[in-house]
Amino acid sequence: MSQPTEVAGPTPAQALALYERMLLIRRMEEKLSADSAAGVLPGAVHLYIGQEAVAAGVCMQLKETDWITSTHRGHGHFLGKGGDPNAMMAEIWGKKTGICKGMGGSMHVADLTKGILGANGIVGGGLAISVGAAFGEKLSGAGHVAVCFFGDGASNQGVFMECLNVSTLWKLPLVFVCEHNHFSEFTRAEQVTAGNIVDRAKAFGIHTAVVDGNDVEAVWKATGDALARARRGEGPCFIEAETYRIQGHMEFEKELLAGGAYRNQQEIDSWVARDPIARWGGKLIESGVATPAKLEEISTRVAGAVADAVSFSERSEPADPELVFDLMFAGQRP
Amino acid sequence: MSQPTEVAGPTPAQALALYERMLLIRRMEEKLSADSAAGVLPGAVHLYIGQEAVAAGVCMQLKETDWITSTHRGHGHFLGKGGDPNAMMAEIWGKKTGICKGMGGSMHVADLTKGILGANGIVGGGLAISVGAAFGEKLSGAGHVAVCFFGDGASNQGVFMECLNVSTLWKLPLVFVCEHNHFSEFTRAEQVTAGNIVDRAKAFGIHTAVVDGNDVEAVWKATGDALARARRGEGPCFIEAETYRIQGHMEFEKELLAGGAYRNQQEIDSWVARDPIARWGGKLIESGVATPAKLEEISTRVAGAVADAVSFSERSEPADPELVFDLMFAGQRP
Amino acid sequence: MARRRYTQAINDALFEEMERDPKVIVFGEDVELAIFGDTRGLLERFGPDRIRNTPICEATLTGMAVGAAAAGYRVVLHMMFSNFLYTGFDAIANQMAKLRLMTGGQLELPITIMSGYGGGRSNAAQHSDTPHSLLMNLGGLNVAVPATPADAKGLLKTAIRGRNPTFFMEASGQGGTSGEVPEGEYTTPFGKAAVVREGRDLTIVAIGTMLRPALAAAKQLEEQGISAEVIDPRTLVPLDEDTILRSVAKTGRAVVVDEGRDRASAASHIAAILADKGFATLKAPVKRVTVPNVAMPYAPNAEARVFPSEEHIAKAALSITPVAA
Amino acid sequence: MARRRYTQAINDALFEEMERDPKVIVFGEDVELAIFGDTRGLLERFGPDRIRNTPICEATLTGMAVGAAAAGYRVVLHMMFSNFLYTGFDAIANQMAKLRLMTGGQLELPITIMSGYGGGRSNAAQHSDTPHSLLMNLGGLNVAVPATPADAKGLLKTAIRGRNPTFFMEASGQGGTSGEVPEGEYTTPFGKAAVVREGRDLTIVAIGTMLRPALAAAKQLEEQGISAEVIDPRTLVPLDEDTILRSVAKTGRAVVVDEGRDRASAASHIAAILADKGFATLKAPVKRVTVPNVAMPYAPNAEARVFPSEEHIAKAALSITPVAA
Ligand SMILES: Cc1ncc(C[n+]2csc(CCOP(=O)(O)OP(=O)(O)O)c2C)c(N)n1
Ligand SMILES: Cc1ncc(C[n+]2csc(CCOP(=O)(O)OP(=O)(O)O)c2C)c(N)n1
Ligand SMILES: [Mg+2]
Ligand SMILES: [Mg+2]
Repeated sequence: MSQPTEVAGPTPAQALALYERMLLIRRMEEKLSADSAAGVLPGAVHLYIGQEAVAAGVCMQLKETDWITSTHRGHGHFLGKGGDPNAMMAEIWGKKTGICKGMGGSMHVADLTKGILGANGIVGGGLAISVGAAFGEKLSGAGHVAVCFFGDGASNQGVFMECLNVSTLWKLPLVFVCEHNHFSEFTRAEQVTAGNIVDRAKAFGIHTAVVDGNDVEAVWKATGDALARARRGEGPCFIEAETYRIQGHMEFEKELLAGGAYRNQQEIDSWVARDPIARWGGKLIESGVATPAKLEEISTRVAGAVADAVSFSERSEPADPELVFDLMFAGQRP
Repeated sequence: MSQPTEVAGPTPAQALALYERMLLIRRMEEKLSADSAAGVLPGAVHLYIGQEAVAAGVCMQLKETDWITSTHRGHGHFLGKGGDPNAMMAEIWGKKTGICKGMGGSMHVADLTKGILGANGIVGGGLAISVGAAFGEKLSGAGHVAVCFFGDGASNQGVFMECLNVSTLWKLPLVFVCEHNHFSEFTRAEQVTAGNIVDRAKAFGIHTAVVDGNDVEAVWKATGDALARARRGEGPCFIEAETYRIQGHMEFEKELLAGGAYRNQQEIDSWVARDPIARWGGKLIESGVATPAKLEEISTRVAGAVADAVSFSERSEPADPELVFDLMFAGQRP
Repeated sequence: MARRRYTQAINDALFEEMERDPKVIVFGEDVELAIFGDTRGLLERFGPDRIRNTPICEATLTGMAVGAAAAGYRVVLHMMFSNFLYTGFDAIANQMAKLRLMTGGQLELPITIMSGYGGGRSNAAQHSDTPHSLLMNLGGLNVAVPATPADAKGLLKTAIRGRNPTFFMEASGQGGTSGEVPEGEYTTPFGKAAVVREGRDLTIVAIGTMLRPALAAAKQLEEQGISAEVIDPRTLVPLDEDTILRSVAKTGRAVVVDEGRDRASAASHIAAILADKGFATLKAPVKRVTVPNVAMPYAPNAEARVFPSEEHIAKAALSITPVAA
Repeated sequence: MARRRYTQAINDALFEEMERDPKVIVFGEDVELAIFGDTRGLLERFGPDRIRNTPICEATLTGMAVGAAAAGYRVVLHMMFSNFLYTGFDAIANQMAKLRLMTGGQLELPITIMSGYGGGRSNAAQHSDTPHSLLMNLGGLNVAVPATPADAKGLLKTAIRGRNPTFFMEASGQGGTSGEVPEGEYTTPFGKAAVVREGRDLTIVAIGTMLRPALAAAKQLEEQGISAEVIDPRTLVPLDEDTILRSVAKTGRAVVVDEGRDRASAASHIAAILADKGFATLKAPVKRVTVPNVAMPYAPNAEARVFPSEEHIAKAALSITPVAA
């Protein structure tokens, strides 16, 4: 492979933006967690809490015209790529003003105007879609890149290897981002994933990087390098970010598992101690990029954004059921 | 991985048996090629001519109780594993006495009593079936092994990676045999296959071997080593055998391609010069294992076997159409 | 009789069949902790050889079921949500449904594939499909659609003991509903519909999840002086055409209720049978109450708009039944 | 009018549409040398950016079509034999058919998927399926089933210019059959059936490959004094119910002919529509002539036994038509 690009760390402004973006994701989901517990959400939510550094670190390196595909755990990617919190909250509440008019819900939030091809309820479902988008961008030569987020569990889907093959052959501007959070649902990665996921990508001779997914700067830098290579026409790159899912696979899982356990509190605590947001906040203060007061100000602004999203959703009308018949096809009734 | 087993080469008797098996496959298919050209076969045939050393070298290391799964190019695997030439010929001719009663044809020849789970018309279709069979054998602990034959083209199907993952995790007694004959249909491997196929298996940390697929002894030895590992409970192995398809992807392809070409005669000739049967025959004479007369005798016996298969098929009744309704389900009408 | 929840009845069947036959094995994604509850406790009782979590790789799982069956096991493959059947569809459609014929009857495939289907809980488009008709069309597959705990247990036991691939379609939305389950050992035969409610004026054929709203609709109709017979086919392949035809021969009217999308649905097939073999006895159009040809939307009000309900069924029934009937 | 073979007509449509719109791209396995002949010559004319061989990975190809469409291309994906649609079924059923609704209409999917279907040439079970009804049931997909060279060209052009995913089902067995194709530019609209032959006594609805035997059967019936109207739906989604209902309103009798397996087939859906909206006009049972619920066998005589033929169609017609009609 070619030599790595020297990737600059985030500027102070970018560093603060990363912090704010991570915090926005966190606070939005804390609200959703509460709503879920209160039983006011129509459907299930899979929360991203603890993994924010990956979405923020990757997406804030992207242009609005770059594409991402996401997963069932997609709120972080949606907000990370600049999706509107109001429209996301309204979607999850099943409102007409939702980003998908209430037709998709938590597992399908998408905003094509922002390059967000959508969360996806099919594990591995985003992979091939991102390859297709990258192929399109390669053909049009506009220099846009596609990024595919997927989990350690999804890396066991054969489409992962198929997509590595096609994108390598065709030198597509594509970055695979595998978020290794140690679980697929209630199964530990070791039980279902042989060897190291990164080696599956190495087998195709593409550039790979393994980073601490709870270190937003590390993610940011690895992404910068990968994007530079992709935009230079060198083909796809693969990034594996190690992180941890703090919440359950889905909210309400305790009730569903009826006491069944798949991890212990100690393990969870050890990862809470590595919280990416607190860590980054600490680093910002240490390095003098921010004062505690500055972070407080950000936190207040984020709280405001969440409050706005909530009241926007509350004020919004429920979805329009008749739209179902207009939206299945373009210009055609189902 | 553990150290290789010292695998003995074939005994003189085995060496002659390998030669005879390869020749049987060759002569049977030469007959099928003629039949196809004469337009007397109901369906299409995908011939194995040039690859016989792989089927013979692998299958003659197997017990009748071991399993194989095959491909659309399955005559060699069927005969290699001890399938009955008469029943195979009759099947391809669409006769009631065919191994599948005429219901399957060339692409589906199978004989469960011989551990032949069947040729398969779906590229990559045999992979997961062999994993399931190996899982069953692992559970019953009888020490039987499953072998999966597939092509370079099939190695681009995601199920290949999925099967590597499951079989490695579960330490299944399974041998992957990839026959790299340089083409998927009319497409060169380089155009559709990134990197080296063997590296995809290495990514899972299993034992791998790359052998000259036109050298029956090399195939035999690599298989012996792989089987010993599998029977020792070390899990799956992967063998890549480089070979070449002398005939077209399917008989009649010239007519179908209307003059379109995907390889030149020179390339074909260079591989004809490496013909596995002629090579092995030469080696047998050199090493004094056989005299020209002995090989002549084998050739006569094989010719007799083919003649028998032909007259058996000719004497056989056509398939019984009513059987279709009995065979879809066990003990149930469709 | 004992009161069991639908999920418990399925769990009971799995325990009993695994006790009964050591060749019965279960695998699938997250079957060990069992978020649906149906496979709960099996790991503790039978150990990891007989029930095991797999990686997420549906395309391989369905093919493995074929291979393990060939190697002599009775395979129970849990595919979680029926939308994931599509991910593993190749081996279902190209291998499982065809191999017995292709091999001239050599290969026997005692495979049971469990998967939850249906909407109604805002799981959105990728977790709400009802794929019955796709499976019916493939030819070599049995399709069981238990509507009650008793049938869930009895049909699952029949499937596991059977000699052919069977799709055991779990009514996702009704895992918690209770019903009477016979004490002791029993199985429910395939191809025998249940006349759940007798009636004179019209026949309502209700598939799986649709039995409940159909019975509620029948009550409603009763109050309007219409006597509805309600039939639960219990299996779609094999299908008990006789019971359905006999009922319609009596009532002359039929409404077929199915949670599948309307086009080429199980409902359309049953309607087609009535239009052919039952034609002479029909007094009115055969109505279908199905999901219109749309994906399941997320918002509860939008989902309710397309989900077949008691009201839809009653309305369809009234449209073909003279109230003076 | 010019005489073209079915495959040539498809090839002509691809050339014309790729000339017309630079956003039209074609990919699939072995599309460059094109063993079917339908994509032949495109590489030489348009180069590897616009037509390209892919690896064998159907699960990815169908997903790629979605992504490339999202990125602004009009995708033509060639899937060779329709059995391989099953291999790529996940993105077809879970993404392509649902994404537009799921995204609230944000995502437009101008995708045409070409694939050959049907039996009759001893290709055996894994290369002979007719999956129309599965695609019809998924909801968000158009299904075009051209029976003639003229319609093959016109419907393909409509599909490529369209805004929704369309499955263009090629009659594998009829690539060589010739027919008159209009000179110059034209498209064939979706949802408009063709009354291929007018008649008074019964209506034969024949899908795709079945048009030919249906017309032959109509001739046979003529000689017995029975006047059969033959209708070719041309697209199954959208389906021109009106033309079919109007014809049956006139004839009172219908036979639906479909190469799909019978259970939950396109034929059963059309029969169900007649049993509902057409009931008042029906004078006789609605007959279906389909492949029985089996996989396609290899041996020619066995395949002939289950393949819908002129004789089957004529027999079905006679069974519901008084010869004195
Ligand atoms: C094709 C498919 N199979 C199974 C599921 C059920 N499922 C939802 S999430 C999940 C685990 C995914 O694990 P991973 O990819 O690591 O993502 P994570 O949940 O850890 O973010 C599974 C099995 C699904 N949604 N889609
Ligand atoms: C799922 C599937 N996709 C496509 C095909 C069509 N097809 C038949 S053989 C073949 C090429 C296979 O190449 P390889 O695996 O290398 O085997 P070989 O023909 O070289 O022996 C293809 C694409 C198929 N039969 N099944
Ligand atoms: Mg994970
Ligand atoms: Mg090959």
